[in-house]
Amino acid sequence: MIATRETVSAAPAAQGPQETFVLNLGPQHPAAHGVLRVLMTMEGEWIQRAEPVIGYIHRMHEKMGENRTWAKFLPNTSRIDYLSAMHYTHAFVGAVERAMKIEVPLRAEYARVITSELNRISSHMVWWGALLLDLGGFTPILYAFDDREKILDLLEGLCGARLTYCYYRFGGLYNDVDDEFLRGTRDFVQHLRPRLKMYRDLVTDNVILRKRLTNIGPIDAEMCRRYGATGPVIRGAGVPYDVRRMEPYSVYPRLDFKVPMYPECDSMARYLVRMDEMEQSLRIIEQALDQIPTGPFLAPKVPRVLRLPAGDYSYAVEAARGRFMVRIVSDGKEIPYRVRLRAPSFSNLSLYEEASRGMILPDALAMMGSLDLVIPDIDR
Amino acid sequence: MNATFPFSEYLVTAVFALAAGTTIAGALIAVMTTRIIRSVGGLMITCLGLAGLYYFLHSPFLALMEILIYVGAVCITIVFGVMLSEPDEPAEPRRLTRTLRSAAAALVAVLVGLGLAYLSLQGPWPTAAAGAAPADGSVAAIGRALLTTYSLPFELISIVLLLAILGALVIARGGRHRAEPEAGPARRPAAVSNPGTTPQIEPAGADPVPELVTTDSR
Amino acid sequence: MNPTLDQLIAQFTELIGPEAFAAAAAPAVPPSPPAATAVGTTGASPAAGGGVPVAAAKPAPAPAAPPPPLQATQHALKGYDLDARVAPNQVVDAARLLDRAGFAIDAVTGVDWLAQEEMEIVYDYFHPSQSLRMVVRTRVPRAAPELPSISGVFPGANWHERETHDFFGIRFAGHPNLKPFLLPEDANFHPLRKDYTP
Amino acid sequence: MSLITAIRETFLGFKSLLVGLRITAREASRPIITVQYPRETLKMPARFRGHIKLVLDPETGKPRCTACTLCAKACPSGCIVLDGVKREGDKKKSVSKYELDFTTCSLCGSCVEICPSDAIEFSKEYNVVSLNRDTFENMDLYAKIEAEARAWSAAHPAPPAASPPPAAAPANPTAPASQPLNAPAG
Amino acid sequence: MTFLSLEPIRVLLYLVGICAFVGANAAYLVLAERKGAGRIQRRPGPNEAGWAGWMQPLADGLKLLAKQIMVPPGTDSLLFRLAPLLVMAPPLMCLVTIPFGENVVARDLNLGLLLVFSFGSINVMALMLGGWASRNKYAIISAARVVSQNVAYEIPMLLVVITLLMMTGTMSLQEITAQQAGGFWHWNLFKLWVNPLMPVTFVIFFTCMLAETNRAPFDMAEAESELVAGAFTEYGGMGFGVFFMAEYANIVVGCCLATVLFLGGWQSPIGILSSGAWGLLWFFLKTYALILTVIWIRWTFPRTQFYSLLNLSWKILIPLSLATLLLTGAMMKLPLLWRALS
Amino acid sequence: MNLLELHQQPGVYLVLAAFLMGAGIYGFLRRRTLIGMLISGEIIFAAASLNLMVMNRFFAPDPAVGQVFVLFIMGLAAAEVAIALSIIIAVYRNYRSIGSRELTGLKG
Repeated sequence: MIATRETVSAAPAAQGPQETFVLNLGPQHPAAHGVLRVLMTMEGEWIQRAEPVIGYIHRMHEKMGENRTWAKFLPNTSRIDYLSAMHYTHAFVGAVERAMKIEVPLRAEYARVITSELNRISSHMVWWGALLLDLGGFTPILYAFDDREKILDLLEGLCGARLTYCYYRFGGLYNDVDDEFLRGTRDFVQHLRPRLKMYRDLVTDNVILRKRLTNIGPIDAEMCRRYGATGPVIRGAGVPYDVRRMEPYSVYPRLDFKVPMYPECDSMARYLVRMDEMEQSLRIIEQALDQIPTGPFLAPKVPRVLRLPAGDYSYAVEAARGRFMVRIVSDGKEIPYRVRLRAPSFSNLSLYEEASRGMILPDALAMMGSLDLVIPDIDR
Repeated sequence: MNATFPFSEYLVTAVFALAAGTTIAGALIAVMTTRIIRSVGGLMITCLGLAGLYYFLHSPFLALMEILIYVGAVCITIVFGVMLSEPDEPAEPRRLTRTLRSAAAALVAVLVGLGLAYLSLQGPWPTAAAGAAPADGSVAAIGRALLTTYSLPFELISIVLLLAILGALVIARGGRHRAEPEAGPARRPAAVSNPGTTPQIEPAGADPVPELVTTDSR
Repeated sequence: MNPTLDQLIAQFTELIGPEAFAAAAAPAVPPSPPAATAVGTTGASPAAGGGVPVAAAKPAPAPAAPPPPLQATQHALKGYDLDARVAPNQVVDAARLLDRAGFAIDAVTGVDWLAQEEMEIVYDYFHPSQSLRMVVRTRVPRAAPELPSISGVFPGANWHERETHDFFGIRFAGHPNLKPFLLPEDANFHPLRKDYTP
Repeated sequence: MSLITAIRETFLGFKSLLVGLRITAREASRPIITVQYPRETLKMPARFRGHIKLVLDPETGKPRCTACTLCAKACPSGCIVLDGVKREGDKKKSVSKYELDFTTCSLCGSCVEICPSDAIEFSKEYNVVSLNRDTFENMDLYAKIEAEARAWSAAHPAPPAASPPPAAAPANPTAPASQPLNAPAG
Repeated sequence: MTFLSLEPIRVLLYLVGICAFVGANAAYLVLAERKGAGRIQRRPGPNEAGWAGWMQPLADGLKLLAKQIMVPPGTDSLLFRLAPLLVMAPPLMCLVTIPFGENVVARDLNLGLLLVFSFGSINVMALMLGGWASRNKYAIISAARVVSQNVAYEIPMLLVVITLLMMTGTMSLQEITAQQAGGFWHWNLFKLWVNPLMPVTFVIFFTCMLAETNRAPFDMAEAESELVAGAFTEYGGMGFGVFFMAEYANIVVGCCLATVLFLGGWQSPIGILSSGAWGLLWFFLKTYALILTVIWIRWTFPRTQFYSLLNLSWKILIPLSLATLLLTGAMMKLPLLWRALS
Repeated sequence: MNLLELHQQPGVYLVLAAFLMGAGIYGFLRRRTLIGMLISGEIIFAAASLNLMVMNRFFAPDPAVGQVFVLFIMGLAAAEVAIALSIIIAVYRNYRSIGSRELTGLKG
């Protein structure tokens, strides 16, 4: 796609003594993860205006939701944000369960928490590696993928898929968590702790990375609020907003964890939030492993063909990138009347235009990396 | 450098011809082309050829300095200037004027060049040192000369350079600052608040805020 | 900055105005907040164009007895705490009110009620430092769906409104840039309308 | 003061670089962890979800599938097309055609979950490759199960009641070669 | 001045040898880089072509050669074609004067060091012209960066070299090597009793060398996550290949220079066995150790930000190198002063 | 004149210098941008330097004097380029052009 006339002229054109030019960053660019295009009006290396242009892999998931049954939409949910598929399925399943008033067995809830948190760690690892890739460090992504493989192996052994799990079912799980998985998860927790320390020594403490991220890309709490940015972005702005705490779901209220928060509002704060979140996720997993009861993994008497009572219901979860909300509207039929997917990356990216104004290109890309964008999540 | 140049005569002549040819070609490119960036390239080529000629004039030090200063500094500075101002030759409105202008310039140049060449070939040069054991163009001699006979000009040159740096800074920056107020959008983020300040919707007082972990940033 | 549910209810009651409450013929319980939490289950959805009891009795076109314009709902049952139904010209005021109360924009979306010839626009808000979720909804006629944009209040709504315009063809007056967003640049269709066929 | 801080920060920064170098050096001395794919292959876990396949009843050597089409109905992307015939002597219908459009299959497992007779399961093939697009668009699972059934009957030579000759079954004549898929390497 | 003097033949042979050396280095350093990256990242790296991947450079080269050289429309085609030539020439020239062994040097100029630096400065011009001629926004940004970066780092590098020259008193690389004979404690890096600041000088030199050769963490010119491929974005096939080779050739030159200036060149670390082939062995051991360090650094650190890179040069390295220059001068003159006073 | 002795003939160098001078003058007159004129000026400098070197090599009793002068010329040229370019950039900022014809508005 070429810059259209309007988009170019919408930018403050070259008037007055300063000269600008338009840089078309993407849709194929090494730093635009996936097919994101950013139309940058630059003055030298300074960004005057960076307008994200999205929709290149729009798949109209919401329309798909309207032409198939509730159960048939389930696989779609793990394909919106393929890096945190568990959370997305959780939200959809949760919304339907909320409408149907299905009581989910405790074992299934704990299993959901464990798998969700594993998924969060794996998602953060991809982010970590990709951020470092954006910053020009190639090695960390492979270390992260080494550890992430272990998570994927665990989840593959559990539900048979490595990325698009589709593991949760209305009222429970696809299949039971076996002992092998629980043991493997315990081993993994032990394995990851020293690795996280290694990450810290190799990257977090590195002076170059500190210089690249500290005081770069300030996004304050007010901006987060006005744009609806959530997740590590808002927690890096000093607001301890976490759906697991604010609108508790599943068995999170029974678990003891901290919400990492840094008040610096810069890219480093967002970075540190995610790094701390990995440790907190490990804590959560350990507790859940200790507490997980035996019992059924699927609620009894879940009808095969669901007819939700008319009305609208929403369910929000804390996905790896922030607040993911499913809003479903039912008219009492067996297919949804409306499925609305509120994607965190969408809101997080929408503040990019304002936040990147006046930055220079490398910093703006570092900030984009610290937002942890997943383009299919934005485009849906 | 040893006085007896180690190549055989033919090679020497060939290399000399190469150096001279490079100089001529570079100069021609520099003045004939319309694209200014090629012109800079021509200047660079001229300097490379000139360095070769200096070598033949028994001054390798000057040859290397020519490359270091002209190619490494002057040309690059000029290219930088070109990048900042994109000055391709404006097209002459009428063809006739262009031709006339070029012809006049060429005439003057040819006259001057021929005159100088004629003079230099006819001039009664003292032939004292010609062909004799060539002067030692070593660094030591230059250094000694610079620090004894020519120490005052040497110091003056350094002062000139310093002043040039300062002057260039003043002029270039001054333009920028003057241009700033009417520049339109702010260069520096106006919307971005100070990252150090406390956020505005920090949970007030006794809110049901869970325990926070604010690990100090290492 | 951290409003209680009662304060919100009071403010919204004022915003919506008594006429709307009067119009809601049902024995709704307008401003007595905490007791009304049970409403959420029985009153069901205003969105569904007549909840469980009403829909059976009334034919679609005119929801004769609309549910009360302001309902406190149980979060555990609906996923939000307060549900306000405002007139289309009140959404900006509602957004300002919520902005002052420290809410953050969550999502803006539409629902196409084909049978009632209406488009519903739903604004979700969450509070960053408090467990409080708020839904503001309004309806516009399907033939001419237009209402003011709240992107002046919440810049984050800009993208959501563009998306809603893409999908439903709802025009947001005062929106700076209603170009196709997720759809192709030359798209002139609105896929989430119920009568859309590809 | 600020000079001391600056020097200290410079020193610490330099130290952090050395720490980083030490870590990469340590990692470099450890064995490689990647699997050299064509030479080494992975063993898929028991619950691995590959493409689906029909299951042979180990008792009778026939497909378990009764062509009830529940799987086709449960499939979100409608990628299963199957048909059954009632063969003489059988009480129930049995499958006579089972095609999977693997290009649209999302491996969600709904079909396996819903199958009342456990007649479908996931294969463990993870490196399905072909030069022919048709291999995936019309993945003929019935042809495969036929081949398996033949192998079964070859391995269980004629018990008292001779099993119906599988060749007589109305196999899809236009189906591609029965083994278009690579075996899981080895 | 005999017509059949062996000297021209010798020099020609050296030129051919240097070209071959640069070519082989460029090819196999790419392999070494990929293998090294693989080791650090715990994967084998290229291992299919030939035994353990030894034929990989050949395969890469063939691929690059087979590609069409495209000159995109809108470029300044003359400069576009000229730039790869210009970028390859300087490292070849620089290697002429590097002493690889006791008697292995193409031409031992007494201004060898100056030659290396003057030809090294052409490199910038080539990248800049290539970037400019591409008519690509990324390439132009990259070209501007290359220039600011190289100008910024040439200064501390020259200052450091001047410091060294004050100690050695000669610009002939062979003589500098000869001065460092007799065990590693005679190397300039460890001549702490002459100048205790030598390690600092070496670190500055090495940093500047990384920056001058556009190596990570200072690879501003081709910061692939920002500028796609920087100045080479529009180059394909062998055009790109030549830039790539020149990059490695520059690294080789830089590391050779560092070896000669600081690590004693072909002098053995134990004081004996530096003559003949041994000298070559020591020289290449040291040089390749440095090159491996360069590779190691690349795969460990993220890229610096451009402005902090310039700050590093202008605010830290230049003052530091100036300080070392002054201190070294003072230290060298101190004995004289002492003698004069006493 | 022996062709093989070409590089030892001062006349050759002098003619070359004269050619450079002519080229420089031609460029200086023909160019209509400041940078183009600057480049032509550099070529004139080069001609002068070459002349000085020839004098030094063939005619001067003191071996260093010409070289020292050429060094001075280089230093001056560097300074001149720096200043000239900063002026050019400043002019460009204010006039959006560095064509010498458009700069009639410059006043002392």
